[in-house]
Order: sequence, then structure tokens, then C-alpha cells
Amino acid sequence: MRVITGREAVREALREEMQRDENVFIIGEDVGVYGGAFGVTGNLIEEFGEERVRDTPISEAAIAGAAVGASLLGMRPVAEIMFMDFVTIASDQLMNQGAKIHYMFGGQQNAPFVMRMPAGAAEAGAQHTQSLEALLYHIPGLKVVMPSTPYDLKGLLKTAIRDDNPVMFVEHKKGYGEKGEVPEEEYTIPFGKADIKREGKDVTIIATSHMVFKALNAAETLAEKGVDAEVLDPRTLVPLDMESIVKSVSKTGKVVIVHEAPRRGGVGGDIAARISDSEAFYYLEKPIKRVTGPNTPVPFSPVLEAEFIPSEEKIIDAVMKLTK
Amino acid sequence: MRVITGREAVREALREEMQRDENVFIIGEDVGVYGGAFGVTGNLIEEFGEERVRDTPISEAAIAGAAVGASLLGMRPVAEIMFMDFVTIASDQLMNQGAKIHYMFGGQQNAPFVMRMPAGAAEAGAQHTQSLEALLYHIPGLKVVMPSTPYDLKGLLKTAIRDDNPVMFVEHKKGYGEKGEVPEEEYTIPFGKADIKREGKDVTIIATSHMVFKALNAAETLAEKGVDAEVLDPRTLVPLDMESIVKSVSKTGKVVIVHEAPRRGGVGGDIAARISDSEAFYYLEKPIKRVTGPNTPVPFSPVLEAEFIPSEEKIIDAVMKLTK
Amino acid sequence: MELSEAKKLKMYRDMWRIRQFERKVDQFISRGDITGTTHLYIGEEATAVGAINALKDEDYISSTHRGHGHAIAKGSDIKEMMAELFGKRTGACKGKGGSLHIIDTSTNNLGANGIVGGGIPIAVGAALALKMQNRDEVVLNFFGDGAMNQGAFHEATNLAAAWNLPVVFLCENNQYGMSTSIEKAFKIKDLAKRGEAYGIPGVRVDGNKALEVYDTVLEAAKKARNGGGPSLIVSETYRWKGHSKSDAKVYRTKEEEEEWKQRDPIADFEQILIEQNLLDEDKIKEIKNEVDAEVKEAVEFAKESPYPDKDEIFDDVYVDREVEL
Amino acid sequence: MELSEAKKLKMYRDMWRIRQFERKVDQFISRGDITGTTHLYIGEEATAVGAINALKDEDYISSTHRGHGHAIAKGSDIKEMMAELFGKRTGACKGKGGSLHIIDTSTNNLGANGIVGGGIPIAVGAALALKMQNRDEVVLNFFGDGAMNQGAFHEATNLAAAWNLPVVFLCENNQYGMSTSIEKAFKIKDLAKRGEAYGIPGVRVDGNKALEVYDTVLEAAKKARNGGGPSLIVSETYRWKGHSKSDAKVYRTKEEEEEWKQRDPIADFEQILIEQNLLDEDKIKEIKNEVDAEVKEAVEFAKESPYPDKDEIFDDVYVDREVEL
Ligand SMILES: Cc1ncc(C[n+]2csc(CCOP(=O)(O)OP(=O)(O)O)c2C)c(N)n1
Ligand SMILES: Cc1ncc(C[n+]2csc(CCOP(=O)(O)OP(=O)(O)O)c2C)c(N)n1
Ligand SMILES: [Mg+2]
Ligand SMILES: [Mg+2]
Repeated sequence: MRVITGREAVREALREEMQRDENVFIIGEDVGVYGGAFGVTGNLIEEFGEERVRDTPISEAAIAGAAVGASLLGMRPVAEIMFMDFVTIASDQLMNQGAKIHYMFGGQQNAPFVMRMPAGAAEAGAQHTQSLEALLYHIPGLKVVMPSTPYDLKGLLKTAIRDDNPVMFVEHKKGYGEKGEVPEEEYTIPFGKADIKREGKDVTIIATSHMVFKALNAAETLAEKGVDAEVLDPRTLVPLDMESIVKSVSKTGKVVIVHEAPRRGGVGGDIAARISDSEAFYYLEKPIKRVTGPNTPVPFSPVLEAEFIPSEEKIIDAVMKLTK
Repeated sequence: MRVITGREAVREALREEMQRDENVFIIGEDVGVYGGAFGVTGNLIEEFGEERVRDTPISEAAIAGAAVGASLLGMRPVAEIMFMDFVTIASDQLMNQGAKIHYMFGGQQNAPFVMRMPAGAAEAGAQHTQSLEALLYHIPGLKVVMPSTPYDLKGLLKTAIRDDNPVMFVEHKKGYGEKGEVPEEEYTIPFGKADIKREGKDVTIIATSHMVFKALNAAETLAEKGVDAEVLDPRTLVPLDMESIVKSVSKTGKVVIVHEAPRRGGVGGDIAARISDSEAFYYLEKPIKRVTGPNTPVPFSPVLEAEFIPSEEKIIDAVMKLTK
Repeated sequence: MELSEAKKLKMYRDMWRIRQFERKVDQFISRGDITGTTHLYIGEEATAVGAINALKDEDYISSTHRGHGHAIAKGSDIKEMMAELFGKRTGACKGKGGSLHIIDTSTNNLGANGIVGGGIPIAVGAALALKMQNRDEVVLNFFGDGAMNQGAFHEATNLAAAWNLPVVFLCENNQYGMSTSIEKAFKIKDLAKRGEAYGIPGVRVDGNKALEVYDTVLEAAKKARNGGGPSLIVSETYRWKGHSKSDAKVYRTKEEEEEWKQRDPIADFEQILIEQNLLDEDKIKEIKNEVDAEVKEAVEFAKESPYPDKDEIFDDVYVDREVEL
Repeated sequence: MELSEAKKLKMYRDMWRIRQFERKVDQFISRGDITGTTHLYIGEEATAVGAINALKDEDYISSTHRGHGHAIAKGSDIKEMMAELFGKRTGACKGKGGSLHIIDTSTNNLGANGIVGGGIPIAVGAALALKMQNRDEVVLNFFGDGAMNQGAFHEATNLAAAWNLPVVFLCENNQYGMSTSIEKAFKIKDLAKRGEAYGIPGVRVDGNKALEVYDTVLEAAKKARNGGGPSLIVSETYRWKGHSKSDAKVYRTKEEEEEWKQRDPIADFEQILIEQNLLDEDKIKEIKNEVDAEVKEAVEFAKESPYPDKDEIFDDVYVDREVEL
């Protein structure tokens, strides 16, 4: 099968959905001739014009609000926040408006928009590197998608754009350069279906976003050490595929959860708590371990940033401690 | 001992700290002659004047930013966000600025300010009722305090004002009317020390903020049913007193965590995960249960709001299921 | 455009409907029959009614925490509104919204909003949709003087100006944001000056004169409809009541209140209609009686309606219910 | 206030220090020796140097993502700055901050900032502290044209105006926010007009003329110092380089770039100093050599300095380390 990058996968999803539905449009900072801060929107402006690939002033609250408002009238905005860290500025529109409109108006109104947000540590210090999915995960009314591979990025973004709810779409900057197989034919990926990226029987590694690649590498090394790890990628956090998680954990009896965001209050804690409070509780042989970013801001210095990001070694270590 | 309300307790803490340190001042909407939306600042403006009890325009980002900025020059601002829901508007200043200044400037600079935020469901619908502590709990660099009783409100607020870090101080609107014993003499309460509000041996109920009162009532009913519940109030979420929690859980072997915020991504999940990954794991007889708000926005209708807020019955139910 | 007689009478009636609805709500609030927080529109009726009647029915509005008046003027059923305030299942939002979120979307009301200024970016987004869809409608966006100091106002107004969107920004300057007077919250006196900062017209209008508001909004809406872009209108008015029920109004004087009450927007419009021979004492009495009967009916409907079932708490979180709860 | 000869020469030297520092950084960035994102100040030197030299040493500044120039002009040690960019422990922020957070607080720099507009409310808070402490200092707050459309700008500027705080708002209008020209981001052409919206003076100044910037900031700072409240200054300038390293600059023309380069702020100031007989060719050469040597030394210092220990990641999260990590 054809191999493309994560960046191309996102762009293809945008292009195909814009071709399919004239209500789909892109709104964000420098998404036009600049092609997006990470080159994601690329040359889409040439195909779709300025009206549908809309460069905005540096106004994240207005970007989010415009997406909410346009969605109320039947448009399908795909908004971009240049770095996920800036979601703080848009968060009133996302958390208090977009997320709640359907509910507080008693179902009279939908707000079908997508907010794309590049996340993750990639050399830029405390305010340009965060993975803030836990904030969105906590707000009822939002769906939260966090894909890893090019295949998932494309299929899930297409689903997100067709979804009738506000969808928070968290991309990892390092995922833009990752390559993977993506079919030429059109496909979508349903929300709420985890993907077992590697089957195994000794331990379940639940990894999100770019950590999936680390987990897969770790699993190879673990295999050499005689440990057969299953790598489960939830792909969507809201809804979360607890069924697949419980099934995997019931098989392996051991769990390591890996995410890049700081541990305290990260989604890993919630997932761990949900596992412990499921049928899987009685299969759990060992405490659920979390391999995450530390409870610190992301430091700039390359050596410190490398220490921040969960490494394959740390994953291997956590697994070995559980399985020894 | 003298009995006062939560409202009075907060006001006393403010008054005493303003008397003690001339750098302490109040900044927020309608904190002056109006006395605060919930009457908390009351008549403080009469004693301290407009300069130290500062009414602002309706500009939450500026309120938070002004607190951050003033703190850099040695002031001790106590800022108020009228409803915690509006923290979304201030969150860039809190999460990306205040929380990270000490770290990203390599320890050169402190930002010692307090942000007071009334939280909790009290009849006002989806945008005026949230308990958003989980968002703050996830951001390294912030301390998060969530008191229940008048005694704790006063003692912890005094500590917060003297703390050299940004402190997020989450009050519950319903806690303003609760009465409790508060000594005349000055006292402070250290951060990171949970309070066992009721000793018991059969189950540990960990409850935050106004849920502490519900848990205590539930414990009384449970006692009648022969179940001896320990009620543990963490009081501060960052830092969290895991030592006391582990000790209690190791004794009882069963845990119910109660908070008002929606379950998904609430602090309860993280606390549960931390318990499960502590020495207490091997004492845990049953899965850790969470009694929380549902994963919905807070509905307006009184009957639905009552359904949203964790009730004594639900707590009792959860405990009975664990202990039977 | 000359207003028809029928429309003038409808406007007069709507002003009364707002006032009497609000008075009733006020009673229920103080008795505790209606729970929660409510912000009454009494004293500001000319702004909502003048402005909204300058629109076509298909035009959109976006409203605020003080939104009952806008909703009524835009055509919401007051039975459903009252039921909403009582938290009943028959309410406009099935009881889920309450006063702060009271809307009937079928009237093209984009939403009341509990967040001061929160509706402004949404209104702009709706105007963007109208433009992209090559539609003829405009959005009339209400917000308060207090909201003008929210970042959301700034970002959204600039965006609408830069993109020439069909939206009319209508600031209801009732002189206070809660207890904070415009003198305290602004250094400028004329809030309409802010239009210039975005390159759009900014005009002040006497918000207690329904016809002045009407004319001004009519012109701004026309401009917006014809591709002329947004305008800012500042409608000077006053809320007679406290900000919400717990307000002791210590921040303003009785004299000031009295002065403004002398400038009652309903009395003012009534006088004009009397002079135009559209109203006389009998007709006034008739209208008032009809309005009172309508409000009474709304109250009965609200009281008799059932509360939602507990389980309805789980409805409408997502369009597709299957998401885990 | 007439500038002393010594100060003029210091300003000239500082402009060179900024330019040569940035050129070196540019090299290291393209080679990958410096990681991450950096925003160079080349072409805008007259603004930082003109503005900061109009301050007293004890005055504060608050800076932006494009902050190297501000930091150098305010007196940061360029050794520590270069080490910071290399992520070394000897850096101004122990390597924790990098380009986006480069400051030396001992120079009363309140912070560079990775959030566009994020520093504005902080600057206003600092000005509030100065006022409450009855101090004599002022805050000079730098931000870009792009930042002017952030809600934070609006809320903070209004607050400073309403409270008459000692802050000077200095917008560095380099014509673009990343790829977005001011023509696209604003409907207005003269950004200084925004001052009026808050009731404060708004003036434009040629940002490539150090002495014009100096004079304008001097006056605004004096006003602020004397209780006259804030001003808005828009300094018109241009960044010669791309926004950051990955910028192909497709959004502007070569001609436009050339035009602005003709208006080189250093050449302009140099010419003035030559005319004033403060500089001649020899002196210029001497200064350039000294600056190059200083930059070279900074690079050596940075390269030779050690990286932080891994464990230092846990330092400085809280002032009191005992909090659980
Ligand atoms: C963002 C935000 N801040 C504060 C509040 C609390 N609050 C509700 S209404 C109000 C006053 C609003 O003033 P204005 O915009 O002038 O409208 P008015 O009430 O005068 O109609 C305040 C402070 C809020 N709801 N939202
Ligand atoms: C809130 C926010 N939005 C977007 C960005 C990404 N970004 C960094 S610099 C920049 C352009 C800023 O333009 P301007 O304020 O004019 O400053 P300049 O770079 O031109 O000096 C953008 C969009 C950011 N850092 N913060
Ligand atoms: Mg008002
Ligand atoms: Mg710029």
C-alpha cells in the first residue's frame, strides 16, 4: 500500500471532505498561503480559495467562536489552533459555548465543528509543547480524538468532520513526519473503537498519540526479552472504547498507560480508574502503571525535554517491573 | 467555640491578611461596595478602601493577568473570578503564564498570587455551576486548594495568601452558608495535610469541598446500618496528602471517592489511580468507587440539578455495595 | 421604511408583554418559585423591541444573560419561556437552560448566554456562515456595556470588520455592569467611539425611544445586508431593577433611578402612538388586559407542566446518544 | 532631555550588538545547533534601542516572542542569552526557557512571552503594583501588531486606562503577524487609532529611526511617571528575516523587502552620528570589532557550558520544592 506522512494524511482528509461537502471550510492562523505553521494545510488554498481556507487575525477566541457560530447555521468549520497550548485562549468558546449548546438549549441546536490542535513537545518550551487533552476530556459535550498513525489521522479526521458534535482533534507535531500506509480509496474510522496496534498476551500497553510509536518500539525490545506486549491505541478518548480495553486487560492482567502529558490529572489516571472499576479488576495482577510526562512544565533545553518525554526505556522499565 | 459561616470565614482570612501585610489586596468584579456576588468581600472596602479592594471591569483575563503581574513586583494579590466557570477566560494567564513563570524563567521569579473561585451547582445552569478543579490540578506550577468547612476555608486561605506560588483557591457556593467552629485566635492550616473529618474502620470516603458535608451525613446513616465510615477531606489537591490517604485505605481496604464535578477526567480518577498504584493496592479488597456528577453539563431544572449533585443516598449506596 | 400601524401596535404590545412577563418573573423569583439567577429587562424594552422589529423575521439575533426581552420580541412563546424558568419539561429548552439560556431556535435566536460577551464571537461566526452561504440575512448581536470590556468582544468585532460580515453589534448600555458604572469601567464616555478602533461606524442612540432604536438598527442592518459590513450601535438605557435578585443597589442613587423612570420607554412610545391616533385609553386598556391574560396563561401553563424525569439529565449531551455517560 | 554623546554611542553599539547576536543565532538555527523556534529582531533594532534608552534603568519592560533585542537593550548579558538558546545550564533561565522565555529579571525585564499578547496583562499588573507602591518607575510593554487583535490586549489596555496606570504600550508594527499582513488582520490602517477606544493617546512613530522612537517613548514615559496614565505608541518597522526558521516568505514580495532594507535603522542612526561627528569610519570599525568579539565570546561560553543535569527538570516548579512531583 502507498505510504504517506501524517501531515499528508491530515491534508488529504481535509481535501476530500472539502470536495465532498461545500459546507466544510478551514479557519485559522496562517492556514492559507503560508500553508499552516506545520505545513498541514499546505496548498489547499490554491484548490479551494481564500473563502474556504480562511486566514484569521491572531484571535483564538474569535476563531473558536466563529467556528461555533458558523456551525449553528449549517456550516462545517474545521478550525485550527496553531499550538494546542493556545486552547487556553479559546477555551470559553469551546468549553462553555460549543460543548454545552446542544445540552443547555435542550437539544434544539447542534454545533458540528472540528477544532484541530497540534500538541506535544517539540523543542519550544513551556508554552508551545503541551498536551492538554485532559482539559477537554473533562468537559461533557466535547468529543476528543487523539490519533497516532497517518491511517488513523486521516480516517478519524474525516469522521470528525462528519460528526454532528464539537470534536476536539488533537494531533501530535511529531506525528506529522511519521510515515504509514494509507489506502488510496476513501475510508473513515468510527469513533469509540480502539485499535490493537500490536497483539500480545503478557501486558497491555495503552498508549495515546505519538506515544503509540514509542510503545511499539518498546514492545519490540520487550519481545527480545521474552515479554509479549499488546499495544492498544484508544484513538478516541471521548468516546473511549472501554470494551476493548477491558478485554485486553482481562487477557494480560497487567497494564501500563503511556501519555506525554504530565501525570497528575492526565487522562491516564482516569483510564486506570475506569479499568480498576471494571470487570478487569479481578484479573489485575499488579497495580496499573503510568509512564507519563512528569508534573512539570515542559523545559526548553533539549536534554531536559528529552527527559520530559516518556522514553522507550521508561516504558520497557515499567513493563519489566510488572512482569518480572 | 464560636460558630461562623464559610462566608465569614473567608472574609476574616482576607481581613486578617490585609491587616498583616499591606501588599495583600483584593481584585475582582463587584468586590467593592457590592461586597462580592456572594457577599464574601462584604464591607472590606470600608476598612481598606478602593485601592486595596479593587473593582474591575468585566475582564477576567485582565484580572488574572493583573494579579500575575502585580505579584511579580512583590504584591500579594487575591483575585476573584466571580464564578469558577469563567476561569476559561482567565486560563491563559493562569495556566500558561502564572503557573509557568517560576519554571520557565529558571527560578528567577516568583508569582505569589491567589485566585479565588466560587464553584459548584447552585441553581444557575450549565455556565455558572461547574467545578473545574480538574483543569487546574493538571497544570504543574499551580497549587490547588479546595476546602469544605469554615475552619478550613479560613486557615487555608491564610496559608494560600502567604504561599510563594500561584494558588488556585476553589470555594463552594454552598459552603458560604455552612456554619462551623472557628477559633478567635489566629491560625493557619498547612497545605498537603488531609483532615480526617470522621474516623472509621470499614471504608474510606474521600470527599472534596461541599461533598464533605454529604459524606459526613451519609456516614451517620451508614453508622446506623452498622458500617463505620472514615471521611477523609484532602483539603488541598496540589499538594495531595497521599500519605494519609494510603494510611486510611490500608486500614479500611475500601474506597469511595466523592466529588461534584463530572466523573470523566475528574480528580477522582487520578486519586483512584494513585491509590491503586501505592502500597495500598495490596490492601484494596474491592474496586475503588467514584460517586460524582454525571458526564453531562449541569442542567438548570431543580429536579435535574438535584440529580446531578452526588447525593447522600448515592454515597450510601456505593458504600453498601462495597461493604455488603 | 415607514412603519405600518399594525407593526407599531405590535411593538407597543410587545413592550408590554416584556414588562408584564418580567414583573411576573420578579414576583416568582422573590417568592422562590423560580430558582436560580435571573436578570430582568424592565426599563430597557424599547431597545429590544425597536431593534428586533427593524429586522426581517429570518434575520438572526444573539442574546445575553438579560435575554427575556430579546426572546419575546423575536417571537418566543412566553408559555414555553415561563415553563423554562420554572425548570419544566415543556420549557423552551426542556428545562435544561433556565433564564440564562432561554431561547427558541425556531425564531432564529442563536442563544441567550451566561457568559458576558460570550455570544459575540458566535454571532460573528453566524454572520460568516450567512456570507459564505450568500444569504440575505443579517445577525443582530446584543450585549451589555460590561461585555464591551471582554476580550471576546474585541477579537470578534475586529474579525467581523476585517471580513466585512453582515452583523450589527448592539450594545445595551444600561450604565452598569452589575455594580460597576461605565465611569469606573471605561475611561471613555462615549462607548460608540470603539467602532472606530475597528474601522466600523459607531453610533449612539437613545435606547428608551423605540423608534430611534428602530431607525438606527434598520439602517445598520441595511448596510450589513448590502455588503457594507458591521456597525456598532450603543443604545443608552437603564435597568430599573437590581442586577439580579440579591442586588441591594447601593452603587447608585434613588434619584438616578427616579430620573430614568421618568423616561419610561413604554410611556414614551405610548405617547407617540396616542399622538398618532393609534392608541387611546380604551385601546391601551384592552392591550394591557390581553397581555395580562397571556402572561397569566403562561404562568398556569408553567405551573401545571411536569418537571423533567430524572433520566432526562442524560439526554442531549451529544447528538448521538450512544456516547458513554 | 538631550541625549549624551556617550548614550548615543551606547545606543549605536547596542543596535549592532542586537544585529550581530541575531545573525549568529540565525546561523546556528539553520545549522541546527540551536533547536526550537526563534524569532529574530533584525531590522527592528531602532525600536528596542530607542525605546528602552528612553527609560530609567529601574523601569520595567515586558517583552515578546521576538525578545532578544529587548533583552539586549535592557542590559541582559549576551553570554547568558546565548547559553540559554543552546539550552545550557549557564543560560539566563538555566536552559529552561529558551528563546521564547529569555529574560534576566535583574534587568527588570518582566518576561519574554510565547503567547502572543500574553505579556500585556502582566505588564499592566506590574504597573498596578508600581502605582500601589507609590513608586516612580513605569512599565514599557512591547507587543506586535498581531498581538493587538488578542483579547488580552483589549482587556488589559482598558484596565490600564481606567486605572490610569504607569504603562507605555508599544506596538512593534512590523507589518505582519507571521504571514498575515495588517491589511488582512485589520480594517483600520492606522493602528494607533486604537488608543482612542480606551481614552488614551495613540501615536505612530517611524520605528526605524532610533531618535524618533526615543523621543516618543520619553514623552509617554514621562506622562506615565507623572500620573498621566498610559499611552499607545505604534512603531512602524519591518522584520528582515522570515517569521521563524521555516518561513518561505511567500506572503510578501522581494521588492517590499528591499525597500525596507533601504531604510536600515542602523545605517540611519549611523549617518546621524557621523553628521554629529560622534562617529567616523575608524570608530565604526572599532565598535563593530568589539561587538563581534563580544558575540564570539558569548558563543564560546555557550558552547563550552554544560547542559543541565536531567534531574534539574524537577527544579523550580514550585518555590518550595517539597511539592510532590
Ligand atoms: C465572563 C463573565 N464574567 C462575569 C459574569 C457575571 N455577570 C453576569 S452579568 C454581569 C454584568 C454584565 O453587565 P453588562 O454586560 O453591562 O450587562 P447588563 O447586566 O448590564 O445587562 C456580570 C458581571 C458573567 N456572567 N460572565
Ligand atoms: C496566542 C498565540 N497565538 C498564536 C501564536 C503563534 N505565533 C507566534 S508569533 C506569531 C505572530 C505574531 O505577530 P506579531 O504580534 O505581529 O509579532 P511579530 O512576530 O510580527 O513580531 C504567531 C501567530 C502564539 N505564539 N500565541
Ligand atoms: Mg450593563
Ligand atoms: Mg508583527
